[in-house]
Amino acid sequence: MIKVLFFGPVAERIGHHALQVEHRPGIRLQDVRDELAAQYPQAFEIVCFAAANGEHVRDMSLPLADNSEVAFMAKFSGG
Amino acid sequence: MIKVLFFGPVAERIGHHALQVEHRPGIRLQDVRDELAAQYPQAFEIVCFAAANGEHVRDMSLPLADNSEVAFMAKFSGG
Amino acid sequence: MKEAVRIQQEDFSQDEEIRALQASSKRIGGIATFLGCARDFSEGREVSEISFDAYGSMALSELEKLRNDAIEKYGLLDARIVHRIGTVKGGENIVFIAAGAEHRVAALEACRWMIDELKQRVPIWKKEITPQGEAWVTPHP
Amino acid sequence: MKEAVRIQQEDFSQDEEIRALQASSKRIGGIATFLGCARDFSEGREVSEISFDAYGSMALSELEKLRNDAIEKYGLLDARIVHRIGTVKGGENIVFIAAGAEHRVAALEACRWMIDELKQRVPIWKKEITPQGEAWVTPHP
Repeated sequence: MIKVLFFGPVAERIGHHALQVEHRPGIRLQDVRDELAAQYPQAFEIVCFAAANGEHVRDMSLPLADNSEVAFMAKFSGG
Repeated sequence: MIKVLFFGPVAERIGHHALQVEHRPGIRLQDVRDELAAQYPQAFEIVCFAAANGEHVRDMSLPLADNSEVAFMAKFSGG
Repeated sequence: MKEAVRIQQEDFSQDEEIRALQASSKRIGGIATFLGCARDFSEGREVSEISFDAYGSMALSELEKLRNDAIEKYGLLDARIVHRIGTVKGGENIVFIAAGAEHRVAALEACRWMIDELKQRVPIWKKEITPQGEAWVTPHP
Repeated sequence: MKEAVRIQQEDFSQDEEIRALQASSKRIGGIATFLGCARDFSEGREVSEISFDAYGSMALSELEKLRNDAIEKYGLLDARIVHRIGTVKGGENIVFIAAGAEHRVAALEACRWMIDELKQRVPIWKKEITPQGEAWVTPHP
């Protein structure tokens, strides 16, 4: 399983703070994003950043191991 | 009388925090400076700024009224 | 002594943070700080409170990286960052950043760099609660 | 409430100064501060204490002008400046500047401008007292 986290405005649009996506060999961050964006287009409109296992990820072709934790995040507004 | 004030390193070199200079009609800040600089050349080596009645003065030709308070000051080092 | 980088619900004392910073080195000649507060008015709307959501573990590790980067980049003697989460009322404190260096320029520049970077890097989101309703804040570019 | 601009022998509390600043307006979104401290080491010499001389009346009026100029130039909501005189030991506080504005950039820029200008404009002199003797500080250009 891949655990997908949402926060703030994205969580509000999705209606959940976390979802699970089935892991399959070769799955990449972009695949997870595409799958969820199709289900939650309104939430993904405001997604700007992705993280895997607590680290910023810029290259969406990153392969994901089983039990990875990923997050799709809106622009930050802390401070 | 014109009251002349000294502070910090200038006061230390002069040996006083204040001196008096006789007022005479037409006396200018430059006259007071020249007179004292002749008496205390070591102190005036480090004088960078002058003030009259608590205000910075850049134009040394400023005429001084009787009972003026002037100061000849080294570079500031507060803060 | 409290940790130099924290995310917490409760308010903080600037005197306490500054004392902790000063205790780290007697060579500190300048400490620059930035305190972000909840305004009671934003973009023409009254704001009664601000509520924060954060990706807690990532936010903390990003803040720790940010502190280390600032210490290295500006040659700081020490730095501290505290960010509140949960609910903060108008006029209350949100974030505190302090940078201590031998000379003032490094402290002032590092403080400014840290608050600018924090806003870019750290996964925290704020929602403004007004008498007319709630809205997540969209940062300006 | 203490005056917004002061020259005093005794130490000050940053929390108290910040509270006074925050009390002036609930529109303050950012407060930048600078704290100058006595280092126990300067230009390779150990410093046990620093002693200050000031042209008191002129220094105070220059600090008041400086505060007013900063408020006008940067559109601040409030600002405070406290400078100690007399004798300050290594590690102790010397000067505190705080600038409060609606947004952080104005607060940060005003704070930096005020400490830079203070050093140029305000008639205060410091003498470093070391185990080897005393020396008036010559500021670098």
